[in-house]
Amino acid sequence: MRVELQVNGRRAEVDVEPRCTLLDCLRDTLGLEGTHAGCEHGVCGACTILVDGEPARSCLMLAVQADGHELTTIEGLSLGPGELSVLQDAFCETHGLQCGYCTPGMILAAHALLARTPQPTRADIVEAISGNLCRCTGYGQIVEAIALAAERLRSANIKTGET
Amino acid sequence: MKPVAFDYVRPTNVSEACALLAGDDGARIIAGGQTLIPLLAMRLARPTRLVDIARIADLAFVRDEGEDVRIGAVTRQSVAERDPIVATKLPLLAKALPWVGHKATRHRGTVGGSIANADPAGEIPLVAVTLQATITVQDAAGSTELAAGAFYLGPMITALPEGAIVTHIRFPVWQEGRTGAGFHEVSARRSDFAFVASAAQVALDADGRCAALGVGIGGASDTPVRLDAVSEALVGSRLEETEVREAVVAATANLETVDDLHASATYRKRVAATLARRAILDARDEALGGRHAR
Amino acid sequence: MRLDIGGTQRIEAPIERLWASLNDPAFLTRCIPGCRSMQEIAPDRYAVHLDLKVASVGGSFEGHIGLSEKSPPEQCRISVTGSGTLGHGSGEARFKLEPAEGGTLLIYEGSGEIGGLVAGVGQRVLRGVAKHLVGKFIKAVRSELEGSAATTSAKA
Amino acid sequence: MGEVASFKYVSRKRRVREDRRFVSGQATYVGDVTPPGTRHAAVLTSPYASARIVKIDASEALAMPGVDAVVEGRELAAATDPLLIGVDAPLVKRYPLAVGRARYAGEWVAAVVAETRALAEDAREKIRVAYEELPFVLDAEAAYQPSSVPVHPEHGSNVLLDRPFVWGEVDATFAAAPHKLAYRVKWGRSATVPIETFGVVASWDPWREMLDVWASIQMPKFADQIARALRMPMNQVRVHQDVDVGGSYGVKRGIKHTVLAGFLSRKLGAPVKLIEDRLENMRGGDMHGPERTFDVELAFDGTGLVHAMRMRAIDNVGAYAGRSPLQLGKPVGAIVGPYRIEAVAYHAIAVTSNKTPQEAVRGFGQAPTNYAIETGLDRVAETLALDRLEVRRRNFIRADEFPYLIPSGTTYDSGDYHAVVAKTVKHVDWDALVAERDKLRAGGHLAGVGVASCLEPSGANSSFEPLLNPKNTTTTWMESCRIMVDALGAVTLTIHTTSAGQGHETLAATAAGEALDIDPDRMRVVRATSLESLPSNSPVGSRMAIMLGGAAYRAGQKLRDKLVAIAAHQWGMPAAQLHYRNGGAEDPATGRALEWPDLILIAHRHYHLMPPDMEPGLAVSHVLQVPTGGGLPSPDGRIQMYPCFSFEFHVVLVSIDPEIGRPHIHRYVVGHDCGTVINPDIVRGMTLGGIAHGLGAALLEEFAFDGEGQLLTQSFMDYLLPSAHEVPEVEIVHHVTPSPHTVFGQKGSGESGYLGAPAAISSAINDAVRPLGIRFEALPIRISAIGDAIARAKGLP
Repeated sequence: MRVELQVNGRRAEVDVEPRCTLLDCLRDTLGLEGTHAGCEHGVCGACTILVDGEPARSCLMLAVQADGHELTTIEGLSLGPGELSVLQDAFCETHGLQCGYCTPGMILAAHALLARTPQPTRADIVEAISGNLCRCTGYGQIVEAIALAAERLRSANIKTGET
Repeated sequence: MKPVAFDYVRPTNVSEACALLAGDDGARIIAGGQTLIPLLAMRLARPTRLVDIARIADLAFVRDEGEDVRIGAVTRQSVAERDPIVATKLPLLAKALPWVGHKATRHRGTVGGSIANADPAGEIPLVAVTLQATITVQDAAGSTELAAGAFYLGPMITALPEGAIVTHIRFPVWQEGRTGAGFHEVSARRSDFAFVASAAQVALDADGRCAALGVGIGGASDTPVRLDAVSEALVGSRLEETEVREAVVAATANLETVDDLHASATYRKRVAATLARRAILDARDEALGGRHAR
Repeated sequence: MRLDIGGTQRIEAPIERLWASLNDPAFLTRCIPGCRSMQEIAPDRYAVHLDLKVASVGGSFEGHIGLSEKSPPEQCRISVTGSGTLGHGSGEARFKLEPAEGGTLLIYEGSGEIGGLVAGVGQRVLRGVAKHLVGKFIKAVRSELEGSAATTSAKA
Repeated sequence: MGEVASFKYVSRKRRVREDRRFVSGQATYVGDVTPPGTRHAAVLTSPYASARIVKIDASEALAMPGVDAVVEGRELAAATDPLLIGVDAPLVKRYPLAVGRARYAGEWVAAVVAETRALAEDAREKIRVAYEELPFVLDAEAAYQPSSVPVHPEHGSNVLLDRPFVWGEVDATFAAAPHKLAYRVKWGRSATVPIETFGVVASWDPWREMLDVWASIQMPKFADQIARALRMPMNQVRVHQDVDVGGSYGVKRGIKHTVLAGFLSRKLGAPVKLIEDRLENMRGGDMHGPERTFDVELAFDGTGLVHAMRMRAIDNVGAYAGRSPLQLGKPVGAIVGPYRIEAVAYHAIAVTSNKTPQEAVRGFGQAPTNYAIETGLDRVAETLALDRLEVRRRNFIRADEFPYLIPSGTTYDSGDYHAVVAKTVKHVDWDALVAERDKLRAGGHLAGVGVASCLEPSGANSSFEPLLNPKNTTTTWMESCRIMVDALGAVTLTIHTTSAGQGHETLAATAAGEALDIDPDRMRVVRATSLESLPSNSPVGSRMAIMLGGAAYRAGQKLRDKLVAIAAHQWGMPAAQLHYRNGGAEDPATGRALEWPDLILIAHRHYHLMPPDMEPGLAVSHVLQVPTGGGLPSPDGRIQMYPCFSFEFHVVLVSIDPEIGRPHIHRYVVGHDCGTVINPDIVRGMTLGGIAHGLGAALLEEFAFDGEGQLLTQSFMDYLLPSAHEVPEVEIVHHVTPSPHTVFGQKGSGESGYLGAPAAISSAINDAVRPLGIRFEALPIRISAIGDAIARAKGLP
């Protein structure tokens, strides 16, 4: 089936089987391999992307369901080639990751949180990433990364939408 | 974990959807897909065609109709969670929605999908049973209303006729007195399937007596269960802790509970009484205006 | 995963008719949920094909049913094995029929093992589904024999 | 005290360079590797725990469009050699696909290759396999009985390993001891379960006769085992080690996956990609962890000093074994934990059963063993009504006793256990913590303080292999690093293994930078393929800080010496008189100096100025043998195991809602001493991550099987990894006792969180329920079990 997707601000025309999940379409058809498969049954959150700015599991969506939505993947958060967003940079600053496999999903969940709640409490942050499993970090440095990004965005007065 | 191959159609209205379902027992409805797609990935569900109703506009709404609030089946759970009508008119549903899955699944999952999926631990079905909601279903022949209390027959098993679609759910709005709601859930992890959940809504009259009470248990049995005996026992009382404790223990004495890897049947029965009590007392306190959660 | 089933149901039909029906492949094909065919391949041994559908979960099963230790019309033992895309299972159950006023008491007691995919991912709901399927079987038997739309006396 | 007292780069805050590619989604995991023409594989698994494979009919599958091949066990076994087994049991033959009989539910019976993964799964369903079910055994004690049904009849029994050890006067000490106690604890079958499953791409090129392999591995001697099994010379196997690995913590070995993919690629003449899905991984990925029962006896005196221990450990390794039984061997290297126990009898038993095989799991058996030891210390305190903290203090090895030889022949390098505990107790304000516990109890909750100390053997070594398998006399355990300075003065390091998030590139650069007095961030670190690699044993056993750090530092020293020699030659002076700094060399007497660019120019361009016997260019490398390694066990089973021992002391305050049974962790403090810290963020991440992993093993995670050998936790709906909600904020109290064996005094830190947290959390929960006379002696401790035990103790229904 032909489907027209809007990914990271760009139009993309794809031809996929109805059974193809949005996760597999992003990775295999569009080559956006920053989105990862962890369980393929909607629990681990490694496949998290943004759908109209809100986190969603791309393994729990069919590609054919995704037309007409604004999709954002980790590749869409970088400001430019080699240029990290404030949030991505904060993860590097606090080492909010180790193997990196859950990191794209974690950063997108955090991005959605900061867009809605510019000054999140620790409880807000923990709730926002509770749907993203990480086996390496024990979450501590991830929470610190998100809090640091919130702080930097506030002081730099950048509207979170543009991070 | 790639699904079997299937067709995909996107009807523009309900009757078209019903027509597509009629006479094709390989067709399945998809709305949010948050439970169906894992079943597809595991090849437990093997449809030949998916009928996507997620974009049928006249199934996506939250409408205050005085007597009740009517919620369209494909209303996203996150939309209901942020809807002011739900917040003010359906305090119990508003309190239960944050417990449904994760933020990411609530953004795609629908209210009707959760109702129809009938997971024994489903929070929305529990609220529907507790508040004695009515579920409107439609098939090629027309639409009928089913009482939530008679809708759930077993785990993931409902009275939804073959080839029918849930179109909307009517949650009664409690008019009289001051109402309060309470919701408690126990699971291994904060966002998991509940071992036990309890939802309670209470209305108090002018001098603090219980004018109406609804309490239900989810996750403990094969279906959500409304503890009618508790309503009968406590309406008219002041919902003192000891009265509430006795009523819930009596009402759960022969509750059939599930024994599985994560929780024993005795655990589920015992904790059902505990959570029912806590939910009722929270609801009472909220109705009294005191924000004193147990 | 081990499943235990058991219960007592009142069927408004004489014991001989109930016994005959429970031994009639055509009757059983109509009553066993999802049963598509039941061919006798040896005395009291049948090859069965089931297309089970519970909620959105469905799968086809190939298997065998064996009846044994028959003492008509009171008692018989039924053994079931099967496998398919959803997994595999086997089970034993003992049926006892006792005449009761206005019908017959059908007393059943048995246990089964379910394995494979459905046990691996569905342990949470499997027992409830099995209980529901047994209930559907009883309901089908009742509606076949009692003709009128029977009310289920006990929750299956 | 380590060779370099004050450091310029070591121990300083430095961003982990690998993070940039991860946060931008630019990393390359094996799932992202798809050479042109790649075909996709899926595996068909046995539904039964034990069954003869009567017939496999793949005709319908092969007839489907896009399907290339279906392969079964016999064909594969004819073309490959059995996979290695760590113990001396050659008749326990293991191939990637079952041969003749399936030995556990989920074992791979056939593999199907098709144009896409979806088509391979469609085809898999059309393969008809006739099975004849056979008797099976699931319980370890049952399998240990000679009468049990052998999983491998050719082997004759289910016993893979049955080795008693006695170190010191055990019986005499027990006889003389005023107090004795015995207890049993069970470590449930859990594992590391990384978020990325195992995956491999194998691509055979018949023209170059080269098998390229990309795989998600953390595996010593990976290329050796692949080449050996595929009967290929090892220089025909090129393992690409620049594949990012999505977490491993031990389990990502994947030999059977890679041998299968390699075989299929050679058969089809096309690249073959096998990415396990989660269902395949959980049941048949062979990545379960230890499932171990300990029967322990302790002999102790009235003051709580434990003098002797008897420990029987039996592990249910499942249907096959690679190195899993050796996880009973490594703990020998810290069998007394941080305590001065003088005599130990240890009986190590590994048995096969019809369950999924195990793989190496974080700590390689140390976490279960530590849980058993720490439970004992709590019991001693309880028996004598002494404080659990005080009993530990009395039993700790004192700082002045290092290096300390333990009964099983290992010498602990260094430590100051009392100092770490004192710091931790002060930070947590122990008395206030106990008071808070009692306040919680008064408020109607059950509450408990848990303590546990743990040693993290680090540096790794092979010595448990000869200890448990005399035919294996491997004593070399090495790591290597190469440094090359190009003609324009840029520094490039080469490391020779894959990584799974441990920050090895940052580690190597930091160590080399310290040696060369050059900012590590100016260096590039690349990974060699297996064909270009110097010897390496990959990141296992908390070894890389010690071994890669050491190899990089030594290589840096060689480079520094070469630069000084070049400078010395220009001035006709002995090198020893020159002072090296910042890449250049200075004659302190005259103040003249040759800087980095000058020396590069000479080394690369001006041969005429080079010392006569020196090779042109600037390329050095070092292969480091593990310190204290290289010996073979003594006849009575004494051997120096790992070289360095980190120490942790965990303190946990937990409360339990008595009606619900759910534990809530109020405070979690850990005192942590892993010697000199090379990168603070990496070490902190390892500690926090290890504790979260340990919390999972203590409360949530188990591969549960039913009575028919069916795995009931095949998805993440039932195998529960801790989310951000479940992991408390952890306060780390830092201490440094350098190791004498390593260049900076560093020790390992990758495992200790996981080695101590299960024991500490179990100690806290048991302290909470002790007033009700309840004891939990098995992990995981589920909410339901706690709730039911409390109800029973209170006589409730």
